[in-house]
Amino acid sequence: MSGFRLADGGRIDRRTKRTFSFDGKASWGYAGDSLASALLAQGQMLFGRSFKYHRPRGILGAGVEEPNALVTVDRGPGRVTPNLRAPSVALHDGLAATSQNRFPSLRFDMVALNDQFGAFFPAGFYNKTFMWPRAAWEKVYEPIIRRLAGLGDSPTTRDPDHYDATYAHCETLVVGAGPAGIAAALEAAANGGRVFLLDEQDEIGGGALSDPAQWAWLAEASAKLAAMDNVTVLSRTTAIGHYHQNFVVAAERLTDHLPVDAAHGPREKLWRIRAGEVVLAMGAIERPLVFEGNDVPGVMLASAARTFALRYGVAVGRKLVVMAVHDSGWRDALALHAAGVPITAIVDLRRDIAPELAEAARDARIACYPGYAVTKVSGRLAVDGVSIALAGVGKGLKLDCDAVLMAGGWTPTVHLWSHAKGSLRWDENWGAFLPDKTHEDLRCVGACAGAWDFGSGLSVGLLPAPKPLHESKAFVDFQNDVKARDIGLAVQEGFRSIEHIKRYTTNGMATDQGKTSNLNGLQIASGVLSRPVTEIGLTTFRPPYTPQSFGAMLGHHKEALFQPLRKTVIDDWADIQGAVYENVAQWRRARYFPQGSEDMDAAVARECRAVRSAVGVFDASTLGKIEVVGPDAAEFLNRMYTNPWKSLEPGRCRYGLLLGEHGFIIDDGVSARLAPDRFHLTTTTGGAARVLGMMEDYLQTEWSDLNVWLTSTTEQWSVIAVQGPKARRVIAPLVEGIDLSPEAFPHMAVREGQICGVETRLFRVSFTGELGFEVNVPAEHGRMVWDAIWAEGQKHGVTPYGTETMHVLRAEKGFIIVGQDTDGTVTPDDAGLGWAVGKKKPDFVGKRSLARPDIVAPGRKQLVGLLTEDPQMVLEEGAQIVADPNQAVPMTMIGHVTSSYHSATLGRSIAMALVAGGRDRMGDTLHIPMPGKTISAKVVAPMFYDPEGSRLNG
Amino acid sequence: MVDIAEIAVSAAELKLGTEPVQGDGVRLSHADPKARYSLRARDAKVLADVIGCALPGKIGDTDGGIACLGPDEWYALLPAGTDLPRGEGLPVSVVDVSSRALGLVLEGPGALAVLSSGCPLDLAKMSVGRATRTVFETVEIVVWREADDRWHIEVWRSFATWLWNAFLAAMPQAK
Amino acid sequence: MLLIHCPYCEEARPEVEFVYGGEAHIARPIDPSAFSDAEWEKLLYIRSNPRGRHHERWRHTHGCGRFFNAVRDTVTDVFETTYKAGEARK
Amino acid sequence: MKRFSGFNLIGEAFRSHQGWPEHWPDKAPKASYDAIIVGAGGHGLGAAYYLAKKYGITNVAVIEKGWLGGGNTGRNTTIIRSNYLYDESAHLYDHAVKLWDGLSQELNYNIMYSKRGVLMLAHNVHDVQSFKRHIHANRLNGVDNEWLTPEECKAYCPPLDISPRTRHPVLGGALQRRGGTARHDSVAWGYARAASALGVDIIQNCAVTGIRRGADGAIEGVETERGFIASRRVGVSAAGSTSLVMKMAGLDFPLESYPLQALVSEPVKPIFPCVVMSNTVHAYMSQSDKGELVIGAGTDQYTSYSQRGAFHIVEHTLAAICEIFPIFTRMRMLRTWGGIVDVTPDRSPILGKTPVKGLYVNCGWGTGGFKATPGAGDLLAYTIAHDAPHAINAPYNLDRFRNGRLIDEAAAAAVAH
Repeated sequence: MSGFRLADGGRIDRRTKRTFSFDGKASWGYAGDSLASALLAQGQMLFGRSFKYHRPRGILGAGVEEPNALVTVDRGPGRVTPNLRAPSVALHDGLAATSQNRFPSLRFDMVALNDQFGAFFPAGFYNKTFMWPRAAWEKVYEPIIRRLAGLGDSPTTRDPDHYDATYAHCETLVVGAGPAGIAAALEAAANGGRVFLLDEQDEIGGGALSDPAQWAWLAEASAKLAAMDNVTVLSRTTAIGHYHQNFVVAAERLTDHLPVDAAHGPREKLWRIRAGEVVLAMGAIERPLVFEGNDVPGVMLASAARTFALRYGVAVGRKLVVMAVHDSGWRDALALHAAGVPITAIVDLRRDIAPELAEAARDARIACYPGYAVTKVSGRLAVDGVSIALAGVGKGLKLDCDAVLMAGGWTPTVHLWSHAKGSLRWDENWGAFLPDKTHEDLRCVGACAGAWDFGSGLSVGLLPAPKPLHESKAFVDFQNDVKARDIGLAVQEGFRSIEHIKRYTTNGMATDQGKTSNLNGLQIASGVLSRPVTEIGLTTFRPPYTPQSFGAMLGHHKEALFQPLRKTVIDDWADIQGAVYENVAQWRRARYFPQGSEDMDAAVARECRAVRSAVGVFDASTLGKIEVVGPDAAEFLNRMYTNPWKSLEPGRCRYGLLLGEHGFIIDDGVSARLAPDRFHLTTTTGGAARVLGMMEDYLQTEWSDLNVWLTSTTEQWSVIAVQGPKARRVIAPLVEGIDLSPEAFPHMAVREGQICGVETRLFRVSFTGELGFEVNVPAEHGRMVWDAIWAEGQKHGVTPYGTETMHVLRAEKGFIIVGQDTDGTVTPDDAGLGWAVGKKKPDFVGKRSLARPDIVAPGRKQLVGLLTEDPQMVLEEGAQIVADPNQAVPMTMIGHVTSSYHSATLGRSIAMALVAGGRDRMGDTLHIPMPGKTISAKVVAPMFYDPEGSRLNG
Repeated sequence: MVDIAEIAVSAAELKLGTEPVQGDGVRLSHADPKARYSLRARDAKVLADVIGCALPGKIGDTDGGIACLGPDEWYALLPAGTDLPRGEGLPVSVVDVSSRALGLVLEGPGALAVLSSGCPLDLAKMSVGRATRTVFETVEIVVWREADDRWHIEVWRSFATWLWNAFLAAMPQAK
Repeated sequence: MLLIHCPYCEEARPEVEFVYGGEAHIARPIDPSAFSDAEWEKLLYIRSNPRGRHHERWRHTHGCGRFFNAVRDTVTDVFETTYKAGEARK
Repeated sequence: MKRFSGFNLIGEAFRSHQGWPEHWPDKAPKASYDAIIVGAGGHGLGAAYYLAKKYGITNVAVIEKGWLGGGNTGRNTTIIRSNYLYDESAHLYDHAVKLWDGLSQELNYNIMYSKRGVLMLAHNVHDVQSFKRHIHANRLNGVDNEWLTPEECKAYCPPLDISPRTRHPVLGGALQRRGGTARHDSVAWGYARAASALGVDIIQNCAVTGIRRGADGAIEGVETERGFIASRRVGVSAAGSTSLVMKMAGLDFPLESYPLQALVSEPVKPIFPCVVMSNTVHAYMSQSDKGELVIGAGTDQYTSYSQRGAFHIVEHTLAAICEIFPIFTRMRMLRTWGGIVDVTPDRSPILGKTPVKGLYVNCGWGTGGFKATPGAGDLLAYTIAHDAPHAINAPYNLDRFRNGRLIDEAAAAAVAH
């Protein structure tokens, strides 16, 4: 033995050395080592500090159950990952790991003073104190608590890695590639279906990896699986959770086991697997025993010591004592002995040991202490001996040793079974819960089903001890520093349910998620309460099975691919023009087009003046569009919208107002009748999908007798609004087949023809109050037509304008914007749109709700215009309005400003507002209290420009 | 000290490629221009008479460039320029949506893996010649299996840039 | 993610293709104006919200586009059946 | 009740803490009570406490089908704020915030109310308008809420990415400095302990199986797994199970129960100093005193009592978190869990009387009930004690669904145009 490395054995590659560093100190191991095994081989026993008391801690387990040995791995800028379990970190060249939760160093941690005062910090201590003086909680206590909490440090820079994701489908999914899982996969694969076999470790084999006798079989089975086309084997892949109907989510770690310069491609991959049948072969985890000093570095699970010796060729000590209550501890001791790891003694609480085990131990010259329990472990940073006593309380003796192995029995890993809402039953023999019933096509095999021979044993958790429980320092949850006496205290303080005990003590809530502590906690509570375990309950398992990176969960949805950003075909043109954009729903839209050093106000003023005096062009393509076709199209729209539609003649347009069944405005838009059985609807940009869904709902489920169909044409048409007194002159040379004269083509009409040689639906509509057209052309031609209009417009001083200018222009005309001037609580009458409600219509969506008592009551908020006393004062949108500015807070607010702009056209500010009883307040002066000042404004009709509409009809 | 570097590429900077991209075992390209129609009718026969084409009868089936997407819905991908009669006055709906969508093509042995990276359907079980509306992550698409290793994907125009780039991101892993 | 059998497509499809439509078999009256405020309230807002069998509407929005009805156990989320819109309550 | 204090804690340390009594004795139900609260969450326990403390009704039982605090109280992301838009909401939630302040001292139980501020992010012009409207309304209602520029947002929460190149650039934020978090379990335990000390019986593992009404229709008591318990006044505060309890009284309710998920990361050293909410990107996060990032996910689309949500909700949630806080992609998700939230048509609660005499209800808090805990408890207690609602909860009646006087905060934030 060199150091702690055994002379031979293990699955490591002794010809290939790997160099790494731990806490800045260079070290080495072999290919195939884990960080834990490599450090153990160098004699490192101390791996970390506990959460609360900062007690020195070593390795407990050899797998994902490890609570103590957490490290931060630094793979370069942005690639720092905290809280990784050393036994699960594969060793590679250049690996740089550091210990956590210690200051200044692992061996000397000043915060370990906490441990000296541990008596003052029992479970739930924070509930009992830090309340006086009151202000000190925020200023002193909480900041200190926060600073002491936490494990590793969070990353602080952007992660340069990317992540992958996929869906997958199979007939059989096997989770866990130990002997039982491999057998299940081979069996399923023979039936020809698609089989997935997942395993969280670097190589498949599970428990067989720690049993050289099975390696030949394992190699053969692995080869067989690899050769089958219908089998996908994924190692380093953790099944995170089981969701409805056998949807199992797994994360594959692709690069973290490689040296940084050899890591290419995504770091992790999310597998979203739908399986016909799921077979869980997740094995079992050995339980620690709870006794004084069971957290001293060097006290670990017997199964872990076995794995380190037989898989990694590392002895965890030179003189080992085994503390067992289960046969498996003896088997492991014998296997370790055979591998050359010196076992000094086996202590077992049971008096009667299976004769063949006792005999084998005797043959191996291992001292045996049946009926004994460890009562104390000596040593602080490492074990230097144990005290044992008959039945824990009788005559004692001391044993010299440098490691203690615990064999407390086995807990089947039923997490995914439990995620699937499978029921569990208590099994006395295992001292654990086993799978019972499920409504999914799901079954367990091997150890997690309780079908594995670990021998027999006691399920005691807490060992008998000379000290009373409330004085002992025997740990249950190592990472969270939960002692057996904390569970006793919780029970003493009236916490009876296991959920309460868990939350009060934090037992099982550490990053190991209670894999080694849940059942011991339950057993201890059961003992203290003198009630059977089944009456205390079981904490439910929730995904993920082990902690998983956020990155893996989000897959491709990172950075540029987070969410689609929708752009129109004219967007590129706007970009070249230097447009400033705003996001509206999923789209980005040009908000304004600054020239030179213009700010938004200046640009918008210029754009407004251009539209009012000459002509502007605006990309309105994002408006939602729905083609409504069929003999009953008019009847359908008549039922959906508030106003009448049957009388609308082909070739004409109408403003449509859409309510929810609750009577409030949800959308609006101008729509055209193209033919008796064909309408072209428009909706708001953000409302397109919602309106179509709502219309489909009514059509399919309420009025399925109607012969009418809805087709989304939002993206079929590019829409170019050409607005202003010179609009007709701009498009006239480009249009063919449409008489553009005011007589032949009046306001609120639609014509089909050609523009620039492509088909167009030309609307004569205006959201600006000027003469205006909306040119609809198939999107593939949108840019070409835009360019043509732009070129032609040069003769007439054409100016591109954005959404902000559109907003100002429409506000000057008092046109509402749904979602800005309405907010989901506004009726047509509230918005001053009573004219758009068909009084004679017997029914339309939302009509009945308009007759509800509160909707017809006086005093509702109504849309009005506001003119500030100071014409240059622009109100803030969202500002609140009061009648009496001198009242005390809380004030009675009677409304708020919905839209507010400086109008370049009018040379003053204008605003729209929803004001209680607003139409009865015309001419009144109301007040808008702002920080440090109150603004006064007069209530006027919400129409500031060209009230007769003469400009529309030019 | 938190220090967040700006992202290299923003969503606004993503580009819709114009030229085919050849990866390891998978190629992404644009489909040829098509005429696209959304066809609706309660009675398939009336619709078939209007447009003068046979219609596949079962949801998911395709026939002559027309896919049956729903019990009263067909989606036609026809040679560019095809002009279908509208059937005015009849209980049918014929709507030209040629410009609404773009067609992307994934082909090669890795095509299935690229598509499966974001589409939750069991596409391996989809027969050649079948088509369906579905999603790729949050984006609606129509998937048409044109050959064993060739998939035609219809996507609304403004989502095409995102989808193109999502496919590109998945391609290196799809072997 | 649920797997939902669409009665039109006649196959089980992933939940993300569907949009939930609330409780089923709440028919809008032919003449809502004949409804009292209380009846209208019931139609708009009162829901059975049972623990167990729930009749509900789904739309295969990103599939065949059709609304249909389902019976699902709200405790286990297991679908008992799905059936086409217009068919009698199951 | 043995007083909790640093002094007593030290004293107990010298006798191994053997002197701490039960927080609340486990009681068997008596034959009758002056009032019964159904549901031992924070709201129900709070109601019992205030009935005893403020309104002098101490012969009270709180009955709970499981373990106290085991429903939404113990499953939420513990956000506290009151910067709501409408007067009704601002008054309701601010009543609660005022009670949160000093609650640790009042209950003699440290509920760890941490006023670290709630920052709500605006990502588009519509958000800005909506938040400004909130801020102005809050100011005139005496509720603190202030506008921060993107740079100020970043200074307040350094992990925030305020680059204009993100998909949803941060245009600013609304900050309520009094907002924050509290330790959820401690709230339930603190109220239970304090109520118990005032004579309230806390009866766990006692599901209600029926509600008994007399010939006149008025409440006579509740049938439970452990027998009939008489009372002329019954307050139901049963969250996701309210529909079921109301059905026992013959009442159909405007409620639906949805699965809501939440999750936490592994604990790390302090990195995230406040609560951040983004409705547009759908991300809600804070960091607990223990160091875990606490993240609220969305509800599933369908009603369910399974306490089991879908995975794609988690995917979308974490994508949103990493979009706004890109330094966290390597952080790891430790636990996810599900709750059942009861949602009304206007997503505001129902808190007041019911058509059945002697039956009172507190429900419909949806995803936002934790922040209201002390207020809801106090107002339910007031309503029971006076057989009439307090002015603050009067608008939260059942009639609003008939007359159309809805309180729809979410609609007010609705997006169109």
